[in-house]
Amino acid sequence: MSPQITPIADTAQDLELTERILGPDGIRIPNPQLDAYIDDVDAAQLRALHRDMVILRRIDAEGVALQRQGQLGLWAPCQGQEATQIGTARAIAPQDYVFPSYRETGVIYARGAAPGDYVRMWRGEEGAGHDPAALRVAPLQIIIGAQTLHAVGYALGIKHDGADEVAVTYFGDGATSQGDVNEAMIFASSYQAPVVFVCQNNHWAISEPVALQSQYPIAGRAPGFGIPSLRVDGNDVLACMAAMRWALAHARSGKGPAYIEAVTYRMGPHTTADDPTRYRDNAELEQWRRRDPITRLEAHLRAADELSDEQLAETQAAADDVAREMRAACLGMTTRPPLAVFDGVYAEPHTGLARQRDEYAAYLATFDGEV
Amino acid sequence: MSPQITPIADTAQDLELTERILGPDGIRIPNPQLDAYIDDVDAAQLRALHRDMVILRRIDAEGVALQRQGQLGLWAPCQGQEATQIGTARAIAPQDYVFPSYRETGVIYARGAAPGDYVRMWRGEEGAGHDPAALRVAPLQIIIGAQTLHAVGYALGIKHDGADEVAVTYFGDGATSQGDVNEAMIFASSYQAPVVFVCQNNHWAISEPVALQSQYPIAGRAPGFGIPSLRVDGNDVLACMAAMRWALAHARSGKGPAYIEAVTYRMGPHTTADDPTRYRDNAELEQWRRRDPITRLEAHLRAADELSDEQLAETQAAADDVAREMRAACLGMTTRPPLAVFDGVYAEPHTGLARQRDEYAAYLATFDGEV
Amino acid sequence: MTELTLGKALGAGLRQAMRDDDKVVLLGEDIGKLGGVFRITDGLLDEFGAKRVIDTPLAESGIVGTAVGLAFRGYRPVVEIQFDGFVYPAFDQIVAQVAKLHYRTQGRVRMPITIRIPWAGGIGAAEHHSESPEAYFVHTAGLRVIAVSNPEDAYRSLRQAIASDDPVIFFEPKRLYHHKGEVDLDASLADAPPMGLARVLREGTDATLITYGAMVSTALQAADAAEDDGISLEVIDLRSLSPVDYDSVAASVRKTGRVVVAHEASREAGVAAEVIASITERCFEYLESAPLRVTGHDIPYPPAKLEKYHLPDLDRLLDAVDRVLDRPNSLTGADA
Amino acid sequence: MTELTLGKALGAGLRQAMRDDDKVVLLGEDIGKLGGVFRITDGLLDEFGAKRVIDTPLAESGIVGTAVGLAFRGYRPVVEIQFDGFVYPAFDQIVAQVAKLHYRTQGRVRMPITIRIPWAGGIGAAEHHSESPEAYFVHTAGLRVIAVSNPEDAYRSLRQAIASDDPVIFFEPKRLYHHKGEVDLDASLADAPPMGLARVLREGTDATLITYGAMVSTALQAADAAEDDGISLEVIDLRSLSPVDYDSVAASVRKTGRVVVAHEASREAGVAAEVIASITERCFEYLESAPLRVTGHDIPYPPAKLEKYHLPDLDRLLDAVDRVLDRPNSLTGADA
Ligand SMILES: Cc1ncc(C[n+]2csc(CCOP(=O)(O)OP(=O)(O)O)c2C)c(N)n1
Ligand SMILES: Cc1ncc(C[n+]2csc(CCOP(=O)(O)OP(=O)(O)O)c2C)c(N)n1
Ligand SMILES: [Mg+2]
Ligand SMILES: [Mg+2]
Repeated sequence: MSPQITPIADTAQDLELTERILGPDGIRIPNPQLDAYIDDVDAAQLRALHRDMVILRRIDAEGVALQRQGQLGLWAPCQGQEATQIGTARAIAPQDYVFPSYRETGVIYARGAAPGDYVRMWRGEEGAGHDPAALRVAPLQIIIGAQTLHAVGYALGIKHDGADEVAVTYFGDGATSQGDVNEAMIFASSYQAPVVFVCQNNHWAISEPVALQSQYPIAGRAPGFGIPSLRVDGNDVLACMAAMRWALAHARSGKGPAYIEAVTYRMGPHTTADDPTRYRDNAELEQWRRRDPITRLEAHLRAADELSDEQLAETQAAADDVAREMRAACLGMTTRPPLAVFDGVYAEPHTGLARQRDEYAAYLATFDGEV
Repeated sequence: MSPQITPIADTAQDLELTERILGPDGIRIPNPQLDAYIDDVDAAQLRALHRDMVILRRIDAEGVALQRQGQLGLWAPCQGQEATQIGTARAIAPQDYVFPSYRETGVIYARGAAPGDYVRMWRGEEGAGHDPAALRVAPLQIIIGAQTLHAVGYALGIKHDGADEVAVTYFGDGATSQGDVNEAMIFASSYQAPVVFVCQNNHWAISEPVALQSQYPIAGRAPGFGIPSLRVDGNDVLACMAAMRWALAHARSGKGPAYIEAVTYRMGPHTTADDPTRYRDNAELEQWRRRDPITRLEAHLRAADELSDEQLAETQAAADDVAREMRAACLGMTTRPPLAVFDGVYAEPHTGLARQRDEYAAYLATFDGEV
Repeated sequence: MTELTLGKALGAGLRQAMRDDDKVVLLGEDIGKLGGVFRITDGLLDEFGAKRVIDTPLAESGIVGTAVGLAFRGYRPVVEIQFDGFVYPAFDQIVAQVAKLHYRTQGRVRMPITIRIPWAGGIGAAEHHSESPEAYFVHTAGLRVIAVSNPEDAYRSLRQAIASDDPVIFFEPKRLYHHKGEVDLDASLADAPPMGLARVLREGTDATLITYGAMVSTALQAADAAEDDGISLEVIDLRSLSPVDYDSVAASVRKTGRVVVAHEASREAGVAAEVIASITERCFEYLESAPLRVTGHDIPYPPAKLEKYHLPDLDRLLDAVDRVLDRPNSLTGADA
Repeated sequence: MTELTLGKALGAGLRQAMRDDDKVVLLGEDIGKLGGVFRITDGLLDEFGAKRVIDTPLAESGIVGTAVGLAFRGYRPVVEIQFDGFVYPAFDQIVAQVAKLHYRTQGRVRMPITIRIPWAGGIGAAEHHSESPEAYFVHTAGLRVIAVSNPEDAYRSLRQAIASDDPVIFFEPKRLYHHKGEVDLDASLADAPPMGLARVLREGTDATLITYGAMVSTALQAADAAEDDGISLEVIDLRSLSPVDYDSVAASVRKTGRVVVAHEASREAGVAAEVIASITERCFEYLESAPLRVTGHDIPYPPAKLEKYHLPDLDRLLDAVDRVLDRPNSLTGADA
């Protein structure tokens, strides 16, 4: 049995290449595929993207600080992933609807989150930190991958409504192993639903390196399901935006789903409960620090003389303001009263729960000296 | 946004081609990829394959008949899929272990099933029709796709034991939509486990055409997970055997999983409870009748003057014998006594169930006039 | 009134719900051209088209997850799970998403999803085709659970379930699909009794027999048989398994003082345990004997040839009635 | 005897089981280098290597399905589910495969799989990290269900669960992971009491308080507090939730005649319902008042800031004790 079999496709495809527009040094690289998608992005817009990323990093740092100070139960930092989140989220139209995971602070920021929205869930006040209808963003999802199917269902609704909208879902590299995420690709492809999958490959799923989920580029899976995909440098905000514009345009034009893998890195711990020194090398971290998405765009703007010290200082001040508002909103939160545990379980009256609530109210009343 | 994006891989790859060795007319087609895998197959072996397929078809017909006569609760016919099942199963080594679905009558036949094994489960006598250890075949699986993960776990055990064995799993085109089947590819790839996936694409999942599960060739999914795959003509027993030998050799040599999609057709109903005229065209059926796997091999053997009328008659007689034995085994089965419902729930004593059993025994005893 | 089988009544309920509200969409395996393996959705594809009668890829988690997304968009999805034993792959989406999203969002996101499940045994089916998983959903806060036992109920409750803004797990006793009964197809939902109410099907004074689904008719037969023995049984069809209508149940128990709760599902932490614990809490001083359970054994559903030794039948019900009435029974022996 | 936290005792139990039998392998997310998010498997990768301490891709159905395949091959897999709320994606593999394969094959294929679940609330966690899903598994025939409450129990029961030829769902109260207790690391399993036995932790005469897991210590505190009031409570730690050791439970109830069953899980069709229904069946004539449940409400687990209004605490236990003893309580008012 000697002959070399040529399987259907070579698994070790030439996928190591990620699409790029800005090199790590901030120098622009021509990209014939993507350039046209961002040819309208001028210096002012680049500064706006930069500002977004700086503010996001500040929000993230504030979240960590609030957690360390006991104000939040937990925080899932997104430091390092600013370009992915801002670049893609800024491409999404207002009428689109987003189904994110727990790490998408930058996405709810870009969708117009109020200061308290970032912390309400992590503080343990409510199940969802923001009003989904207001932001057109579903609650941050904790069950890995579950939201990808919701996005597909929503997109099917869009298609049947004939609306000019797209559903977008975010998930991690680890999530790609879940059955749900694969079923989501299958349903999306089968229904040619207008949904964009955004996989943030930040190299880690808690302590597990991405190679445990996939030894091949994740974006290479989508085509097998009939979904075109791009693999982009997730620390290049322009590439992320361009790729997302491509994907959204694809979905919006009725051609069905599209898939983006943004290759980035989680600079912080998985959450504030995690200790990444137990499982990863400092050298790896240092390597990625040199690919910092904010520094990269700064270098680009500085080289073009489009970012002054004053502008930088103003941006930092704006970021501090947002952080201050976030902290104030957090510290100012009041916890709902005990009987609120019964609120919102059902949309309609429920005899069983009404009785439990009454009994619990009677029990609580004993502490008031009332009977 | 005008430029043509070239996604990572073209979804409409050149996958429509299925690998073939025998054309529909039985004429041998040179296949540089696969020929070497069957260069040892002489006329005697071809006749053996033919005989297997004829016997399998006869077993299948007997199953349908027994069901129609009220002897079985249900039967899942495999008519049309004989080449896929015999071709692949005859390539599997005795020490390998198979995890099949409910339709793999041909696989348990090839693994040496006793006459009663075909019907014991369908008759409702036992949960599994055969002894798994005796055939090295897991019980026929009814939960779609669940068995694929079991095969991966078994294969991981093989790898850790350093054994010269492969785990094989069979599943349908519909099954490819299940999360479990996708997770199985992921786990198999991650652990480089010696497992062969055999998807019998028989074009239908009950009433759903394969296009609802996948508008692209199913074999095209595996490479995205790092698993080499082949798409073969599932009505060409030689191609099936050759592809399976390739896949088994790949897995056995430590290179990890391999995947085969055998494109075939379910000629009968989904099960004896199904009425396929409600959802599919007679024309489609007729088209596939012309691709019959047994006729094809017969044509090949006849053209080479390697199959005489006497041989054909002898084969048919052998098939009738097997059917007779199967019927006799079926009719001769006795149902276990009532208290057997409690047997085998647990491997070790269980106080709760022991009490239920005692109470039920006391209850049954009231019908004996005993107390 | 029209005479319909339970299966046809369900189909009529779906049709009416789809006519009443164009946000109602159906999802499931083989529900389109085939009309479902039980033909419940027969004809609906023709009437409403493929945008509203949606054949899905073969993946239950995918189906329910897609329904959740449609609910986010304001649709009212009705999911068909092909058989009871195939709901488990969707368990995570049901328990962690469908049941919790309304609570998670403090009521901002509604999940008016109905999950129909052809249910339970007694039809000689293969493994996984005779499961009684209702207790899993009863134990899951955020869901409502309905089990129907006759065509009229089926028609009304299914429409109510679909109209409800809460998620409903809807159990259809598949062995009754061909049973017939009178249905008022023009009945308006506005006049109907609320979905959560139990129903006293037969009044009696000596003991209360509580059940639901296909066992309701067994219970009625038991009441007939008991009557011949001079025993008067009250029979209650729970209809809603979550919440249980304990007002009706307690009223009956206060009258009879003796209770048998029956179901096909296995016993440990099943619905009967819940009903008995609640009855005991509410009616302890009225109880004259220990409430008893008649259930499937705590075994996986057995092979078809043995299922009759698993499913509670008339005789097992009567034996339990004898026990709660302190009459001779299987445990005391004939001459106790 | 060695003083260990419950978490360390579990780790020691795993280590001992792996030394005793080289077919024992661990599977789970982050159990290798990280030692699990709770560090239960800390050090095991170093001692036993990557073939026996297997980090898995992020997919619970995949993990349990892979364990099933390993069991087919004669291994004894121990699965770690990272948090209670993440077991649901594996529900189908657990309920339809792990629980049923032994029965399906008339005992020919064994499933000696242990599924460890860090469990329940009280740690201020985010959604899905505080679930009490035990009733789902108690209701599933073919499984055994264990819940531990202290280091000594944890060490012994985990080894017993792994050594058992039946599948065991093993609940670890995560809020007790850091609680300390004496453990005899050299104790042999041969001398240990069987895995299924309950334990009377404190003898008493007025009422029996039955619970398991983290609530055992609340129950003991309640017994202390009640004693100050002149009430003598018997406290039982069930330890095995399926099967329940009803001989021990019934012996206590026959003595006290009054019962409170408590757990964090929600109430409808929960474990307390099962225990009360069984007690009523077995001990009806001994009962002096209705057995009561003190449980989490029938709501999804609430946000962390509200969890204290969901979890049964000392005062709720005492209020229920007052109720079963017909003393003034929250429902009668102070002057009843
Ligand atoms: C179903 C489920 N299983 C396990 C977990 C625990 N868990 C939370 S985050 C995480 C890793 C996720 O990794 P990835 O998808 O790469 O996302 P990232 O955290 O890197 O953004 C795990 C295992 C979970 N939340 N849900
Ligand atoms: C989890 C689950 N869902 C649904 C079913 C019902 N069902 C049985 S066979 C089948 C179609 C399977 O199609 P395919 O995988 O193509 O296999 P084939 O029957 O064609 O061999 C379905 C939906 C099932 N058995 N298990
Ligand atoms: Mg990640
Ligand atoms: Mg098929």
